[in-house]
Amino acid sequence: MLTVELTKKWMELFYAQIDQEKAYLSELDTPIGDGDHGNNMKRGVDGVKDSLAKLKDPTLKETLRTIAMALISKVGGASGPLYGTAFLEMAKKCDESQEPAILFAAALEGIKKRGGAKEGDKTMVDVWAPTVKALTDGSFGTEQIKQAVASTKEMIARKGRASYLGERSVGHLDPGAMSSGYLFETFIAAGGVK
Amino acid sequence: MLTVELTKKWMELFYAQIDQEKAYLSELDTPIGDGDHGNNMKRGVDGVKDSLAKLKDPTLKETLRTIAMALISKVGGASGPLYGTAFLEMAKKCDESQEPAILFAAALEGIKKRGGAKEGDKTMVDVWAPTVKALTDGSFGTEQIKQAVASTKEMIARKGRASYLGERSVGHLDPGAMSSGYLFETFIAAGGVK
Amino acid sequence: MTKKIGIVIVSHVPEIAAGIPRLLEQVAADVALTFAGGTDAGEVGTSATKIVTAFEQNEAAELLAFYDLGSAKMNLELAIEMSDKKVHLYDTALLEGAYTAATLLQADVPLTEIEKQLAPLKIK
Amino acid sequence: MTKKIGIVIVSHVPEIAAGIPRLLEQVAADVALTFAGGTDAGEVGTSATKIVTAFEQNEAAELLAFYDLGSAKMNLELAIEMSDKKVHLYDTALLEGAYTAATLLQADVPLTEIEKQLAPLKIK
Ligand SMILES: Nc1ncnc2c1ncn2[C@@H]1O[C@H](COP(=O)(O)OP(=O)(O)O)[C@@H](O)[C@H]1O
Ligand SMILES: Nc1ncnc2c1ncn2[C@@H]1O[C@H](COP(=O)(O)OP(=O)(O)O)[C@@H](O)[C@H]1O
Ligand SMILES: [Mg+2]
Ligand SMILES: [Mg+2]
Ligand SMILES: [Mg+2]
Ligand SMILES: [Mg+2]
Repeated sequence: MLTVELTKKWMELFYAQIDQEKAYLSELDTPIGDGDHGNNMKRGVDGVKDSLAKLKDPTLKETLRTIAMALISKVGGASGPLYGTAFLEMAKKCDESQEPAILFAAALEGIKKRGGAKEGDKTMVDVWAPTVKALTDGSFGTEQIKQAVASTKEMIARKGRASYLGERSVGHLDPGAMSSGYLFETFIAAGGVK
Repeated sequence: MLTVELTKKWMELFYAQIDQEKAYLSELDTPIGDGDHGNNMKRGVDGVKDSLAKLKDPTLKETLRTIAMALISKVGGASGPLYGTAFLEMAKKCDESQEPAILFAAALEGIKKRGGAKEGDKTMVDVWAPTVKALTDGSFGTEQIKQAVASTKEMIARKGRASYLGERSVGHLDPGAMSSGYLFETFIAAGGVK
Repeated sequence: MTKKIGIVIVSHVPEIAAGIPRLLEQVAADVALTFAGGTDAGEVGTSATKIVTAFEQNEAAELLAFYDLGSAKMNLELAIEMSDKKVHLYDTALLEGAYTAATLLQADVPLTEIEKQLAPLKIK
Repeated sequence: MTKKIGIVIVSHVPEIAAGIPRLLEQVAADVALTFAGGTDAGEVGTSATKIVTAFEQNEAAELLAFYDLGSAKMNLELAIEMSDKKVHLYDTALLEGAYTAATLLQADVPLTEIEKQLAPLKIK
């Protein structure tokens, strides 16, 4: 069950992870992108931290919306509207259910609609889609997430900046897949799913 | 026969004509262009005047080349490389012949090559082409020139900024046709063809 | 007499976003042109909030929007959801699409015809 | 390690010409990028002399040139005739063509393949 407490803890751990892996994320974004994914995500989680700190006794919906707006306004790159939409969709859904599987499924639909990417296009969708499925069939976990991230390495990019390179994008991990991997791993670390 | 004297006289009269009709040329360029043809041509003839004044006992070739370079570097709009190329081609040809019919024919080929316009595309070519022909068959003269300029009114623009308007360009005179009309009229006034 | 339909330019680079209206205003003196370029911090990127501001600053109630790269499109779509204005988004070449639209809006060409002329410029 | 092929951007507007390299350098740190924008007086327009200067300032001996409107193309062609550099001129969407070329040059994609990828962006 997603709660305000869990969400805050999750965002703290996600912040720490992005802060630690910032350079690595930008490095992944260099051969197949513009080399800014780490900086973009860092700006995003800085914004999330600041705006969550300002909330007094928020509801879960307010918390998720606040995260969304911070990511939308601070990230600057493609990942901003994508992660932002993901949290917006969770905020919309959370009155109905607080089940992670259901909330992340709504988020995934939002990401797909916003970016038009399908599974196999070498984007963050290739982490979100199998992870949402894993939450339903019980295979969700660190191993499963790492495998989803790794699967993007051999894919040909069809969306985003990497798509300009076509087949030459093969052999590189997708940076947004990696940051999405961090998002789910820190969700587990925060106690999201036992 | 084109001579240095005649060319200088011609350029003086062309200068005066552009100076006088500057506002009208820009006005013609407003509904079907960007409203700058008068200013562009004025900058061009200012440059021609200044650089011809600096020449000491030039040959015809030097004179024509100087005019070309002034137009190329000062006009700023499409008419700059077009008129510039016209005079460059005359400069190239003038060793071989100083016959206006032959020189203007070379200039016309240059304009067509530079801009890719054919007769009927509602450009300056629609004044240059019939005028070159008229110089050969003896029908050259003020009336013939005015008629060529007027013929652009009912044409559909296929080149230059006016071409974006397609059929809506009908009913407007082409500004570059008008300035080309001035060029040939002042050639007559300078004593170019008796 | 400002035209009923305006144009909004969205680019990752502030200079590009500001420069395109300079090109357009020459052929479209009566078309309202606004732009959003760069992140809120003025870096290379786009910002949904800046785009919403560009919508609101535009005098026209109906807008044609043009963008450079895919991530600008996503922020444009977010901005459209956040705004009350009627915005049409085009996947055309940024500069060439906007220039064509500006020329035709100035000449009072109806939107359906403008869209026909934009169709061959769709490259995204 | 600068790449053997560089890019030249030609636009009627100085801001656009200067802004596009900012977008490109993000994905093409090792590609030499130069530009010519506006007339010699800095007004909206193009200048063959400025374009020749942009060719010469470019570290690469072979250049891919992109432009905005038809009159820029004419001045580009004049500049090519005046210059010793090997210049390839593309009738593609300005920003999108240059961005594609920059990405591929950075990845050492051969010119023949780059040109294949530019073909669908030809809209002029
Ligand atoms: N259309 C899209 N759909 C889904 N994900 C996308 C799309 N475009 C880009 N991404 C994701 O965003 C990541 C890049 O994010 P970032 O570097 O912050 O943005 P930008 O590419 O604008 O610099 C990619 O690695 C990819 O995972
Ligand atoms: N491709 C072309 N071929 C021949 N003439 C052209 C072409 N493009 C434009 N012109 C001529 O140039 C004139 C416009 O010149 P000008 O206003 O100085 O340039 P711009 O359109 O760049 O502002 C047009 O009226 C037309 O006669
Ligand atoms: Mg990036
Ligand atoms: Mg970026
Ligand atoms: Mg003009
Ligand atoms: Mg002009």
